[in-house]
Amino acid sequence: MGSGRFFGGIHPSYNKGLADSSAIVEMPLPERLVVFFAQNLGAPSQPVVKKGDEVKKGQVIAEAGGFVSTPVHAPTSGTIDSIGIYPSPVGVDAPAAVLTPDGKDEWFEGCSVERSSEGLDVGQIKEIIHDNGIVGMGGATFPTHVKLSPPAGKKMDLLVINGAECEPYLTADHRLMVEHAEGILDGAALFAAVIGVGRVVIAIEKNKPDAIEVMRKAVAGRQGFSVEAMGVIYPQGAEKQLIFALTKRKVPAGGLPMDVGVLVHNVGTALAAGEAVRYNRPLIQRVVTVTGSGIREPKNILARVGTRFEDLVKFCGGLEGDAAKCINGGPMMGVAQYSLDAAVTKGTSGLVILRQEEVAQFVSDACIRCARCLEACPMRLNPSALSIFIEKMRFEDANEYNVMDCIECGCCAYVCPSRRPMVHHFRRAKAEVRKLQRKTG
Amino acid sequence: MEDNMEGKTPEEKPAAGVAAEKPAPRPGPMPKKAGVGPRFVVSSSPHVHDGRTVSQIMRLVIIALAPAALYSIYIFGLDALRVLMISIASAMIFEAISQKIMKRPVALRDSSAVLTGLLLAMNLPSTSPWWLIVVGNFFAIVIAKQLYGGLGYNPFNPALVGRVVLLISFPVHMTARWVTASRFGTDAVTTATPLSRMKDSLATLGHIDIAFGRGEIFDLLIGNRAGCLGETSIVLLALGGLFLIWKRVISWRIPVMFIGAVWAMTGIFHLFDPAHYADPSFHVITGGLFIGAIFMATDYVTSPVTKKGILIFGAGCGVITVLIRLWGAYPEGVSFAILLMNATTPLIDRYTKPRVFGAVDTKKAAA
Amino acid sequence: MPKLIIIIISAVLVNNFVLMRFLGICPFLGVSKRVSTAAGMSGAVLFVMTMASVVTWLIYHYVLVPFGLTYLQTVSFILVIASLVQLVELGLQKISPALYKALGIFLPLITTNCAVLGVSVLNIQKEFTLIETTIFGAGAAIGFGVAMVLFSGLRERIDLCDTPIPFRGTAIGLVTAGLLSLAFMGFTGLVKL
Amino acid sequence: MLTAVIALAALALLAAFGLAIAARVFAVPHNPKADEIEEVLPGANCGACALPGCAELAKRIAEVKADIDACPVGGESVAQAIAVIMGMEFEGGADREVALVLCKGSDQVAAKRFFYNGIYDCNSAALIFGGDKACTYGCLGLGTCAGVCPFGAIDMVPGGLAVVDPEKCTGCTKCVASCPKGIIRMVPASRKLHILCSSHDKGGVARKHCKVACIGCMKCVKAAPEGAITMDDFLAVVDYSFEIPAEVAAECPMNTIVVTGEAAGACEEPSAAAGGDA
Repeated sequence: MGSGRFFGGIHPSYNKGLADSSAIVEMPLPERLVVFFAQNLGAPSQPVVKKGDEVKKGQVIAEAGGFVSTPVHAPTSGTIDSIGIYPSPVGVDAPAAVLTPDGKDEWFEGCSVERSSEGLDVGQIKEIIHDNGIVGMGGATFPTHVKLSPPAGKKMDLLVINGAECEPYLTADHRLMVEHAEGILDGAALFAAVIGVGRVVIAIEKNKPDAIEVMRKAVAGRQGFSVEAMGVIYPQGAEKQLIFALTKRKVPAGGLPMDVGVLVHNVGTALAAGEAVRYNRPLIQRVVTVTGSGIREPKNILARVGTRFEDLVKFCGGLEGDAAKCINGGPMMGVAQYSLDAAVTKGTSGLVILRQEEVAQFVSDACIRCARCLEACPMRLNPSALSIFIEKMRFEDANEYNVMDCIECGCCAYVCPSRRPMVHHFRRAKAEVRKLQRKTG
Repeated sequence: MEDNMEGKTPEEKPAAGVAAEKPAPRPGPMPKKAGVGPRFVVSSSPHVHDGRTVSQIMRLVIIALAPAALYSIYIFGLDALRVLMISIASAMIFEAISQKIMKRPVALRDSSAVLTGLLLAMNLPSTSPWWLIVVGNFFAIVIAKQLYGGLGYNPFNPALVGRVVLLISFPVHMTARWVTASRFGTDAVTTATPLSRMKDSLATLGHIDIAFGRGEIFDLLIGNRAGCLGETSIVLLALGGLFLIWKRVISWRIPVMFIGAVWAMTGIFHLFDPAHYADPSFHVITGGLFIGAIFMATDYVTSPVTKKGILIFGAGCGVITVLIRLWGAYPEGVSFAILLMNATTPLIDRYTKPRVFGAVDTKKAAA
Repeated sequence: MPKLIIIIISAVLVNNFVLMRFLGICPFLGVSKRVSTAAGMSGAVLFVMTMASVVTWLIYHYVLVPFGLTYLQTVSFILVIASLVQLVELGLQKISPALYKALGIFLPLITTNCAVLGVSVLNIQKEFTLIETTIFGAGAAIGFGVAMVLFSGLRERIDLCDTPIPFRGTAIGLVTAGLLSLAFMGFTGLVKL
Repeated sequence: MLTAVIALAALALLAAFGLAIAARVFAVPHNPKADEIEEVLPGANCGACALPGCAELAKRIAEVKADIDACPVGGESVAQAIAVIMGMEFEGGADREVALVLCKGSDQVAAKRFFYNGIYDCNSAALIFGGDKACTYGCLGLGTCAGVCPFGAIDMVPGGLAVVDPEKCTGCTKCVASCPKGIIRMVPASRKLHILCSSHDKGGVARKHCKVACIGCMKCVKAAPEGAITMDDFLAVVDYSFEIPAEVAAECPMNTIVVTGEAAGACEEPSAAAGGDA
């Protein structure tokens, strides 16, 4: 176990050295915070505050909009200045509340009080995780309580805590593992108890030896826990690939990890969930790696949800002259931003600023069929044929060539010598195929 | 009905996204000038790239071919240099002219035309008159490549199309005027290539009559024999191939399958009837097998993309080569074999679609 | 037996009806836009060609020759082929309406497909026996099918190409057909028949 | 001679007999009217009738499952011809409708938010923050509608803006469905005055994004006949059931209103830097 490999994958230049040795620093409260109401995958949360409202730190400002949804909490105490549409870091413009901190940073009553998790039953734990707005913090922001509620009949036997962090540049999870090993393991133990599995694996890529060492020491006393050092290859952290590399189980196309009895959670999620249960502390801050050659002083920052990228950049010494691209998340799967007005959400694992010469520029030359993308694709698709079909608007053909199984990891575009915008093509095709499927029912 | 729709859209109205019809390169790369317009460039992920470009790949192939090309000048003298120069120059001129006429950006910098010209020259005898080379390059660049839309779209290997057109249209120039090694043009001797000598002896004597001792093997390996410019030096071609495999430009699959299939098939026949079928090693190191297997069959554009498909492609090339060499009218079958397999590439790709990760289970679930 | 193998190789590769003898070009260009229709057409031609070979051979040897009517060869052969094509058309319309639609006018046009008449006449010219005739007819049809399917695969790919507008469609198709037959020239002399 | 005739006749008879049997065995019901109707249909297979292709529509019409004027592309003349085939009366149809792109903001006048680097296609571009234009309602100008138009009726003017040629437009509505911004609208061909903007932004914002945006000043509303132009969320919208005098266009301070036939969609200020004020 552990030495397994998945198909395809690439070896990008990781550039993790920029920030992987700088300890997490807490950022002072900025002058204003922009808190998006929709911060999870699934149904958007419904705002419950209006302009002029006074809120306390940890107070709910948006309630869950359904089962697959979580509440959003105020990141500090202050006044709701306005509610409007802001550029959300995930690639759309979305409604958000602008919060002006009053500087007191007072907790809402009942929040952040230490208590014992003894005696809580599974339902109560899930409720606490839901109420504190815990979502997957690797970037997908899928509500954690949903992941912990498998449909009846699904038997799980393994919990994987994903510390692979295969995205280049990002070091948030790395620092978290080095500095908060115990907290992560507490959270993991909680998850294991909720879904009733005895085996917990912490999967870490080998390029983080200090994290592996710290975690190995931390799991020493815990029953059923182990640390696996994974090969350094992108996308090692993608759920399906990680599970295959660990267990040789193949998650069926279109299926979920639970179909093969595995549950995967990010290290950040584990830590947040553990704290939520132990202290009743809502998810209002997270570690964000602000890095890249376009930033003066790369840092790992503990930032409030709602911190504008502008403030993060300022805290890190500002932009270098020819910074050309600002990415929410890592450079492989992150979303390029057009403005620093966007703000940290629960899924913001990093802010990568790249200089002009590092930025991949797509030019859409003809595919020369070199087949490098076929070798790189971890889902074993034929990106070459797919992109040609999509270029000619032949979405049915693209569907036949399984475009819906694309995980948008970006390996194909990374290796394409013609600089074709592969992932962009596939996202387009997925939208079209979904439209077609809806039409035909 | 479907046919109708398929046919009409592309013919009458170019689909959106076709490079040629862009009014201006608006959403292209970010301008170099700073401070004009918006600050950030926004695109879909991923935002980094491994840096390899098409022209880089082409240059690597040219570098890999260079030793064999230089060696051909050493063997065949300045005549070889003349052939090389004319071929490369005419390829580039044809490329530039046709791209101008088609109102496309002239993309000589991607070096693909240079490579085509070089490959075609390597496939010509050193005695080729200049017009032969120009005609060959016209077919290679204009007919086989640019008419289809240029690099990336040609279904047949351009250099091979050029060679085969010449072979069929001007057989005398292409097959009868061989000279052997002359070391810079001194005492050139007109002889036949080893493969055509074999074929002739089979026809006249009823059995093959080729000497195959250690000396001959050595001569064949270093290219001390009659043949096209680039096909003679097996050692240098093989080194070029290893260089390309090491640089991860080509995979080992096509050359190994191609040469392996030739060796295996001729070997079987040799075992049964050595009087009529030559030694497999003779077949492997004569003719254009190495340059074909390493530099022509591995052409990205005209070979399959799937792993399984590549294996089939390589083996198919080998089998057809042997068919033509042993029983066909032409002494050498490598070019025809590759062209024929080029034609099967779309079908091979279609029927060797890789199975998606985890696909087995979906089929079960759907059933 | 070896002669039968030689006949097949000759008909499929060396003297491929489409690419070497240039017979049956009309459906070759007309219904080769998709591999599926090309394969369907090849099936129809396989049926018509084999049946026509057999029936015309029988008619020639048992009707025309005994009655001294060999000058009626062409007329009677066309009659047979036309009826066979009608039969295929009727059958196909019932069995696979989609394919019937896709083939369109090219299905009845098999009648005037010189490949079918060509194979019948060649059978007589080359003085084949009935078995050889059957094999040659089927072989010729397989050769036609091989060319069709290869060509349709190429055309599907060319469809996705950035061909200059004046060359889109049939023009580039003809260029491709030319290059394909160039490649088939390699089989010259493979067998002598 | 006689033998020849007899032999051929016998052969033909035999074949005819065989075919007669086959015709019985493989009989398929067939409506000859459908073929005739398919002949008169335009044959573009554009799908404007919401059926997969002209042949399908022809079949439906022949079976009286679709109206004789169900083809919006063919218009009156085709409906007339079909009426003859079906032996029905055709009493003329509604006014011909043509597509109109409700945006005037080419790169010369509309600001950009960022450098878009990606696929040259509007639907793809719209996936990323809804496109690079500062105005989120504006034409992205990458020509997707021009690409889908089966009749070549849409031109892309330099600077990235789609303009429909009403003469060539047949009203098939393919472009309407293809536009990710939904700013192509079908309007009666006889109407000449149009408001070429789709922005629901407030006046100030709209003005900042685009020099020819509707800022919701209501001047046109007041100048036009009662109810002919209405305000919808800071955007003036034309009700095409009214005839609006051409003078109303002069009221617009932003030059948003055009009267077709008078250089619609042309850009007056090509010197203005694009995207400078984002």
